Amino acid sequence: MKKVFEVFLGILTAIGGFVDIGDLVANSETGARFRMNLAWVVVVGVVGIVLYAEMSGRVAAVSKRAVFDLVRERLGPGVGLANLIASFFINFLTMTAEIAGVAIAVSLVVSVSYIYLLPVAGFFVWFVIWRIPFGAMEKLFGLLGLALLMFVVTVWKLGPDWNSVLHAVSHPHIPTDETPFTYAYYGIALFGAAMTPYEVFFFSSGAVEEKWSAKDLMVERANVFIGFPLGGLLSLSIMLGATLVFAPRHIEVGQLSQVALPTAFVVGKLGLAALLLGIFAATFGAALETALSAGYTVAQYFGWQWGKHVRPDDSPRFHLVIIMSVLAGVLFAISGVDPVKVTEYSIVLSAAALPLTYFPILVIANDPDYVGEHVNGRFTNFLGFVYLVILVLVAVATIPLMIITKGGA
Amino acid sequence: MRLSELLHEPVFDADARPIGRVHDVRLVQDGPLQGLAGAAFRVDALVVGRAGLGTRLGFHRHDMRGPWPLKLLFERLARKAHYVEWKDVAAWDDGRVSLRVRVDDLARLPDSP
Amino acid sequence: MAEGRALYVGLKLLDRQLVDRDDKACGKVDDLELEFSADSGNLYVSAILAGPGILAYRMRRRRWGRWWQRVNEVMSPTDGDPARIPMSLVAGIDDHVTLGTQGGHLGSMSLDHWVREHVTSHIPGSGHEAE
Amino acid sequence: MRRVLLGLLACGIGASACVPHPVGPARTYGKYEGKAVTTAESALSTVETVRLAAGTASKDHAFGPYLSELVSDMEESASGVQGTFESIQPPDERADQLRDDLDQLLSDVVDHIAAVRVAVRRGRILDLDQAAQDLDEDSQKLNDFAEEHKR
Repeated sequence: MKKVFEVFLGILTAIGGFVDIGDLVANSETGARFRMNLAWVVVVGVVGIVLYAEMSGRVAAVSKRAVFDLVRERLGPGVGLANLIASFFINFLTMTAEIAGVAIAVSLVVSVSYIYLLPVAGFFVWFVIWRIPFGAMEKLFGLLGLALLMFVVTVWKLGPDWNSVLHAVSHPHIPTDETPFTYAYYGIALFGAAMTPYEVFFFSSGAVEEKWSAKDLMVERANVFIGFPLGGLLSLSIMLGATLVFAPRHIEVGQLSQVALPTAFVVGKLGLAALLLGIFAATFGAALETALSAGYTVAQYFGWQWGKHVRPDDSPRFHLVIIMSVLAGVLFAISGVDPVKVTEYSIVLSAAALPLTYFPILVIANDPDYVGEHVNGRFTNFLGFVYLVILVLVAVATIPLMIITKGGA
Repeated sequence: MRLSELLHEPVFDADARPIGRVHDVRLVQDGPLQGLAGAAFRVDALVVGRAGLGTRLGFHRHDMRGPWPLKLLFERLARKAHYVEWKDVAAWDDGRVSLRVRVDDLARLPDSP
Repeated sequence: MAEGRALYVGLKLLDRQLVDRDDKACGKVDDLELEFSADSGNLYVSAILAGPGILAYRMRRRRWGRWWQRVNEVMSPTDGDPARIPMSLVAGIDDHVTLGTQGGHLGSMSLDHWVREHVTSHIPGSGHEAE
Repeated sequence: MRRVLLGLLACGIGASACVPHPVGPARTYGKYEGKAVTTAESALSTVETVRLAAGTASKDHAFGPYLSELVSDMEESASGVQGTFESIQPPDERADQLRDDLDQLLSDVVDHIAAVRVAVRRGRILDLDQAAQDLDEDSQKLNDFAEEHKR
């Protein structure tokens, strides 16, 4: 019975934890601009993150090794270091966006400019990592994140014609006032939002630290196979809400405050309050995960002691990296960058950097030296290779598309 | 001296023909007793050529089966590697490794260490 | 002499995690020291080298590497090369390298001490676990 | 090491891209007109957002702090859009005329959104209706402008 409860709780937190600022922004923007014509990308992205998270969770549980430990060992120190710098920088952008998301969510309730709330948000993110029992926090924020289901309520209240929605999703086309380049660029943004690499750094490091073993694979798979697709449905409901409310009014989404407007419009005050709580919880949870990931990646590359359960005195360098990252992220956000733009670039660059960490995981998931009998099956390997090809194509296309579209303008 | 100084060194055969760089080193633990871990590790052979990434990723081993397109690619790279036993090394100095045998007499990379 | 265990060093030893007697992570196998034996003429691994200077040196940043090593030697409480871990201190080699000693004095840990002494220990609560 | 440098370079490009930058110059009337249409569409988006917000407020579907932050965000966006447009050099006299027309429209939009913000902050729903009516007109004008100059 305890096991069933654990699996159930895991799935719930996986749903709430799936959506972060990247998904909120990308799905609202694309819904408003492209209607449901990019919905298929979310499906491709969810299958990708399920595949990737399952492999890295399995590798972590069986070999007791986290992603960046393996990256350096398999790719060598040079390529490993280039990989570390790229991954660290992109994770930093994501963390900055999440901290800004926390500050904005609070600013929408207390009506103080989010700029003043940024240092407070950053402080609490650090404080939770430094002092607060983390397991409980993770579950709490995962569950509070379920308030984002208000997006589903919004869509249900809007009552679209489901047949035409299904038709639009399954017959995508490039809208007449968009170019193939902007279509592809926003497709990559959505893909990167669904397949964020920090989730995998965090997931695999957590599995190593919680001393998962092959026995825990059942729970891990339930979280991934059920939780992530449900999280993907939540993402699609954000997109559909934007399609129904924003697109007919020619509204472009450029501010996080706009994301909550469809819910306020159709559901009302209570719905809006719940949604803002959900956005706060989802971004705060993701801010914790990205801040920890900053420490994980560096510490695992250099072989330092790391972990959220280790005393700071026993892992000073790991904690120093986190402190410096959060501080730099807050300063970067205060400097006047547009949080929505930071989010966009973080998800697009995430997509471009995916092969760097995905490739070693795919190789190791085939290596009996690491995972013994738990190597990839034929089907997983087929999908795994197809995704490797997709990820490489995306990585090659990203920077040119970014230049051609001037960042999706 | 350091292992990293041996890695990436260019290798020349008995006729002074270049045959590639050192990509990996095979160690055998059969030296004199050293302490807690047992016998000392002896440098037994060099992997020379373009095997770098292939062996580093483990694709030359038969128990690494998938994904087959990667396996095919990296196996092919690994097959281009030469296997040089340390006893065939004449000298290691001036940033180069010289062999006392000719390239045609060298073995291919064995399947497992 | 019987044929002992054989391994490819790049695959099974370089870049592996170093763990001390108390299960604490203390750096990576950044490089190995090789030494010719006087009697047999064989080339043997005599020590594991670990530390940022060693890594920089291995990655062909030799001047950085030497500079780091010098800083390390100044900061190190013990005499001798702090980055050098003689093979006699190695207790086991599997997917990580276990040392039969405490990692605190290793060259790869000097930055750890510095950060603890000058930064993290000044923040309240550094001695508590988060749970 | 070259890879590391390339990585750093990519990071630099990424970071600089996050900072808002002005639009490039327009050398022909056609180019200028294109930028004017994009500007009108962006302004339309803020106007429509505020109208939707006003509709939400009149149904009592949202609380004050949220509305006031949302409307100030839109006010900032609208004046940002106007500032960017003004910074583009018009290439000829025909473009000067276009610039004056749209600039007037944009000024109205910013003023009317500001009026909505004031009404929301003071909790006056009636004033809000009045200000929102002005925005209905702005919306129509921006729409017409975009349609007329779209090619």
